[in-house]
Amino acid sequence: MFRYHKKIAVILMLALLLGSMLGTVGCGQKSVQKVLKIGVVGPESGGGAQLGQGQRKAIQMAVDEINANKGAGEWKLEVFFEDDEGNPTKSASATNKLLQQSQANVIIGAIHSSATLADMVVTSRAGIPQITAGSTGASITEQNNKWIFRTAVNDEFQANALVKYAKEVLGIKKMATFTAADDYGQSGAKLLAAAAQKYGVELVATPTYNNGDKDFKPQLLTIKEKGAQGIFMWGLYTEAALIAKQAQQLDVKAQLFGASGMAALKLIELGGDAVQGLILTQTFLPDSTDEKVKEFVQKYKSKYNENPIPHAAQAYDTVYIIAEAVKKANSNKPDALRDALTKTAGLKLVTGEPKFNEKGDDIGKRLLITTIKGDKFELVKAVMTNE
Amino acid sequence: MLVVEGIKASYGHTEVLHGVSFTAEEGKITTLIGANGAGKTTTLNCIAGVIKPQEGRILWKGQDITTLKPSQIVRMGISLIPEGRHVFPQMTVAENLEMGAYTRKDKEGVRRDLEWVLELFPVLKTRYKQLAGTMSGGEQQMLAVGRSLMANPELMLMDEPSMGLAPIIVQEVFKVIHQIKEMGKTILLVEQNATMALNHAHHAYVIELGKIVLSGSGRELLQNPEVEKAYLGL
Amino acid sequence: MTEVTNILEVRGVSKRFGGLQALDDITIGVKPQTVHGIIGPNGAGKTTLFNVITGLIQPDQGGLYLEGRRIDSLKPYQLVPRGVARTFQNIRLFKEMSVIENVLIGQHVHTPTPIFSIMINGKKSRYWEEVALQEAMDALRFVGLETKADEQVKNLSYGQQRLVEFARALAAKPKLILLDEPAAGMNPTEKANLLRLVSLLQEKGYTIVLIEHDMKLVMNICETISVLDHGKKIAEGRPEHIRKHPDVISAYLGKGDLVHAGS
Amino acid sequence: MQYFLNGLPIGAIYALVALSYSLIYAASGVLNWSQGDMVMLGAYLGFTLFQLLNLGFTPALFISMAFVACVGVLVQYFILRPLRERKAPPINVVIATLGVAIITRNIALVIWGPDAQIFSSPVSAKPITLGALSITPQDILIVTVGIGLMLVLQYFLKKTREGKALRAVAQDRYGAILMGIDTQRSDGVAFAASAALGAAAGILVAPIFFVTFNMGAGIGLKGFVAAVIGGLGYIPGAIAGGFFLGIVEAIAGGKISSGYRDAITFALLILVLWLKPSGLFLRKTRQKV
Amino acid sequence: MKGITKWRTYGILGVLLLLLFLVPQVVSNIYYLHIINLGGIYTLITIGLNLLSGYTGQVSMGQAGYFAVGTYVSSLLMMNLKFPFWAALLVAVVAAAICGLIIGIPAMKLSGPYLVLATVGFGEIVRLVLLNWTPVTKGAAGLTGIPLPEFMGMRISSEKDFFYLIFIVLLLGTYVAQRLAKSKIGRTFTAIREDELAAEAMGVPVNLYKISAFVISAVYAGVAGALFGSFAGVASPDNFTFDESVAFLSMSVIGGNRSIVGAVIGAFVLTFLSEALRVFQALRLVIYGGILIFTVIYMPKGLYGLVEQGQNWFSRQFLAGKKDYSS
Repeated sequence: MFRYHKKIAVILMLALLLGSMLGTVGCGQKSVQKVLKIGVVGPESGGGAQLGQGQRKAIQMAVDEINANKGAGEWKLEVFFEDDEGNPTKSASATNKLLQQSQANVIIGAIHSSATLADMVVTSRAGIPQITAGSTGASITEQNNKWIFRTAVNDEFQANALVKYAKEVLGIKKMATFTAADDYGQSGAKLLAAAAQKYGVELVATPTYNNGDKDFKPQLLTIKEKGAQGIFMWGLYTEAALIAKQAQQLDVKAQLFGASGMAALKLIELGGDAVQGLILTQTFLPDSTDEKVKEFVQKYKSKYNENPIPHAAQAYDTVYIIAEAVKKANSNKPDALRDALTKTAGLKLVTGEPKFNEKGDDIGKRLLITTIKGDKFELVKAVMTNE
Repeated sequence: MLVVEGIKASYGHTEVLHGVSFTAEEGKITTLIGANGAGKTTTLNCIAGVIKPQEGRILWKGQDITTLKPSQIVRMGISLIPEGRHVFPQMTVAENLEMGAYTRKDKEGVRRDLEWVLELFPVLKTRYKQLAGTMSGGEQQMLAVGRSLMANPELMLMDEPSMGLAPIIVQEVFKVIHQIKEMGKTILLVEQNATMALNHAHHAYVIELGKIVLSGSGRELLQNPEVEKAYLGL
Repeated sequence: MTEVTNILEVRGVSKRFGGLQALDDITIGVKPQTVHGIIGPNGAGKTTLFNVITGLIQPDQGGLYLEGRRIDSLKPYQLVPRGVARTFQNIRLFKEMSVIENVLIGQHVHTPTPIFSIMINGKKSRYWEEVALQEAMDALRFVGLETKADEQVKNLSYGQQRLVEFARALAAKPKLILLDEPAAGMNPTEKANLLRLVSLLQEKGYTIVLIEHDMKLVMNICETISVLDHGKKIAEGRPEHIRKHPDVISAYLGKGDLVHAGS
Repeated sequence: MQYFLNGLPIGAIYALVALSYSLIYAASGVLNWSQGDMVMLGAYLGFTLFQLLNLGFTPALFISMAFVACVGVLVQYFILRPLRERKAPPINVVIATLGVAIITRNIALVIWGPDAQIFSSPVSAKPITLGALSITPQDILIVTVGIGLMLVLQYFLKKTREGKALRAVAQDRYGAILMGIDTQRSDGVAFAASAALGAAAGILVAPIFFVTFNMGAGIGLKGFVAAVIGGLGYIPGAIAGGFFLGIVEAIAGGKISSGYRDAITFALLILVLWLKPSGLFLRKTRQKV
Repeated sequence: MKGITKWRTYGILGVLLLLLFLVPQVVSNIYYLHIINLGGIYTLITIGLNLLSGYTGQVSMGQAGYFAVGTYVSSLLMMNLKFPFWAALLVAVVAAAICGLIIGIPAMKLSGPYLVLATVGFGEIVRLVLLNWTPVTKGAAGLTGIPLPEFMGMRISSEKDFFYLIFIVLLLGTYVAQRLAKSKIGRTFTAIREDELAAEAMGVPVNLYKISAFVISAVYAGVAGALFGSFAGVASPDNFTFDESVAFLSMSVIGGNRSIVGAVIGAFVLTFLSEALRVFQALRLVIYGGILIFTVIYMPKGLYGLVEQGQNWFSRQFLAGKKDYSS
């Protein structure tokens, strides 16, 4: 019995190892037709799975559409997905696999900034363009890396718009930041502090939390004691909803603000009446009257039977940007693709009219200041990021 | 009657019993004496089903119990009082006694036996609600015996009940053993305290290095110079 | 009459475990180059005494002296270099190791550990490893197990395992060897062999203290015997004296009707 | 004082999880790293029954406890029993239970998807204010049900036949075998009871934390910490450890540094272990169950 | 006999070396080389862990902590103070060793679950410090642009270069570990695992050895960390989570934690396995968990147990019972 099991285990392991390696070696060599291969890295399991899976769904949808409508001219898009579990080491391996095994011409990903940074080492060594639709960490476009593009929102602009609105429209004089202790939250905290100084709002408290934390009462109590009129959150919606709920429980009266990272209908669902009136910036409103948005949401809903998250909209747009680039460049060579990407212009997409600056940031995004009313986000004001 | 036929048992690679055979008659005290490491405890563990002998068989009232699980053996009326007592230290005396009757369903009988055990060991009655771990060694030994009696066994296996006890307590223990025998129970007693054991036993076996080397009535062995020699090296 | 200084002095040692007085004012002197037996019924406190002597247990009261120097605050590993080694009642060998490796651990304090040389397999490391191996082999040869050097100890018989433990203690090159029931589980031939080894050691100048249940063995090889019962020393003297001592007979054979005073 | 109150509900959750660790450890000496994922499983089942199938809170609680208890028994029977029979070293047991955790977590991801699920509380989350202090009925519910379950466990261990057998096995396995107690069965009972406690913790925590497939890792680790602070295997210690940890976290997070809160918790833990290796609340005599 | 053994050892070593230097020539696929390199780095950690957990019996679930210290210290020194790679590596190793010492001291009193939890706590503390000590560690964003190592004017930049760098270090590390394991030190570690009390009674300063084992394992993880920083080019607290420590422990146990070869097998097999399982997509972690469970139940000695069986079979077939007595 014992020996029998052992043998099976050994054979199984060897078979797994060999099979998968051989299997992947064989494919993807011949390209008779004009094919552009897109590799996608993102967390499909682990902490950020909701983002990774949303990204995957939207990208798959976009690729299917483009191929059906000949949206990339004579180029056919082929897409490969790899899961990085939100772990930078695994993300780099996954990117390597996409480049080597799947022969990807362009990489979309990752979502965790730490993972995106690790992937960038791989893509820049290989000289392959990489577009992240999810990472907002400031350092990503500060690397002097000519291969990186970002279609995620520009955090600096969000921070400025929020604080400006708080000061000028709501008359808030004392504010607190309450941010996640990850790269997203930390860069948010920095940008908010800068914006507070710029617009002359007093920053009274700057607590943080770790992702996955469940209890925010201690920090909220501190904020309450300091008498902040506005709490600016920078993090993901699960924590934001919990913060709102616990703030309500503790009878914290301050106005809540948030950024695009938490902008999902799930926030309203999870937060219930605690998030009513919360003001946040986002690039995408599912029930916007914008034609592009309506169309996207309707297609997404009918395909996946759920509302798209903003990451999904950004990822969806990213595929269209790539399709346009390959059509223009009429080549899947990295340099040509990269050049075409830098010249992206004239596209009207779900989240704006993309245009990259010299760092690779998309400065053509539409930014919406919204508030939560009932089970919906309501538009308060729209601004363009390149204004 | 308990019949043990040529059992062999090992721990890992070392065989400790090399074919042990003996019998214990009903209603009598049979004793197994021998030095440390001779295989006395292993023999008892084989009978109680805790260790499975590699060879040989064990019959109780004509039925083969060699392959039964310990819980089944307890249900057949065989109870082992282990060396070192093994009472449940964080349970009260009452709970310990209750655990003794774990396999029994006859509530009435259990209640009767409980009364009887408390009569037999007055000390347990006074310590009824005390945690067993806080009692002295002698009291714990009494508890171990009482707990075993709660299973209403017909055959009681006792592993060195006198170990580590003051002589006066040892006497007490043997008095109780005698009383139990008087109730018609069969007793298989393993002892290092040879004289004491032989004095009380109807029949005795001397075990040495996993083999029975001598047997006879208690009195016979008591007078056997071989036994004294084995013990005092005279 | 010249007074021989005792190699080991146990002076008024007491130890209590919770409610149990394990050792009660024990005083024992062990003369050099003798075989000293400690006997008594189970639970009399013999092993506790060994544990106190080897530093595993700190005594509540009293003092221990090795060659006139006080040792009772020393840790077990500090006692080995001073010449004390022991075996255990319930064999404590390193089960997953080979026989020779076990004996090499006994040799631990007698060779240096040149860590850098070990890392590069340098000359120094190889030299000392060779020395250690030779000495360990000598100890194994002494107990007659040199052919079993590469066996796993768990595959050895009970009696052989006792000998390995014995060899391990010898490899520590002690002046004083404490043997805790060295003959338990041995067959008559093995016992005879053990007897021979102990007297051989004594001739070589070692001092041996042993706990044993086999009376024949004890009476045969010990010059002095101390008898413990319930943590007290109830008798001490030459074997023929002990054999006749009424307290000893009553404690040992458990003649219940002879409840003596003081228990 | 408000910090103290804030620490109570999370403390009750930690206490339940700590109990589930201690119970298994006491009964079979196994350190079960999949305990946190039993919490997750309980929360998801509770969500499915209560939120999707509209069962009442109480039936949802009991059904999911029962179901997760079955999972616990299966884990014990198919994974830990063979390990025990083969006398596997403890480190192998650790890896095996970690394997169970990985499997459970990822099956949950496949079944329930990656999104956090909301579990609306059966009672209001509006705070009741008492002077300067405030507490929500939800918190009161958590603490009450939590303490209620601890009492049920205590009743089970002290008054029922199975429970007493479990304690007997925990205190002296050999002695218990000689009493005719089937240790295989009591191991199963321990796993079932402990998994059920975990599931209950999951359902209680769901309305305040949301349900995610990877919620088990964090809560499981905290429960383990609480169990060790209280003295692993000691039931009252686990409860005390849970509440202690909840309150310490509330204070450390509020008064010292929120980012370093967990670091403080762990540093405290290492300190406790160093000074008192058997836990803060374990008395000198070895107490079990 | 001795001489033959020696030559055989050298022979095997030589062939191994040759094979290793051929690897990048044969495996030109950068993805495979990347995985092999990663496996090499993980092997170093697992070797240290085997000396600690397998030989000495002190189970650690906090190796990611030392790994992190190695990476951060060396990377920061290279980035901020322009240390050359080797100097940075050296300082990083010393820093990791100090951490090993710090955790080894409370650990010497602990065993079983208590020790496990203390090590978990250490790993988490390190990660949280990296996350929150933003001015130095850059917080969650982590370090970017970690310089490539330079060696005698050669710049190590491609996967192939890294292969040679990592495997020279790994070869050295394996050799030293093998020496330690087969020497008095390894023997003493094993004795402590088997019976601490008996070892102490035979004159072994048990606490000293237990702490040394922690320090040695920290040194290995520190070296691995320093290599990793330059290899990955970026580092963030996400690289050093509890899950990583669990993965290291799994490598150690699956490979066979009572031998150095086992560490090598375990680290490579699990590194490859987690990549190979990608074909199963969503179910791959479920399968991974299943394989872990299956292995620890049915192969209690890990994969090295199979190697041993193979060796025994081999020696029975061809050496007809002749045993090599020199250990």
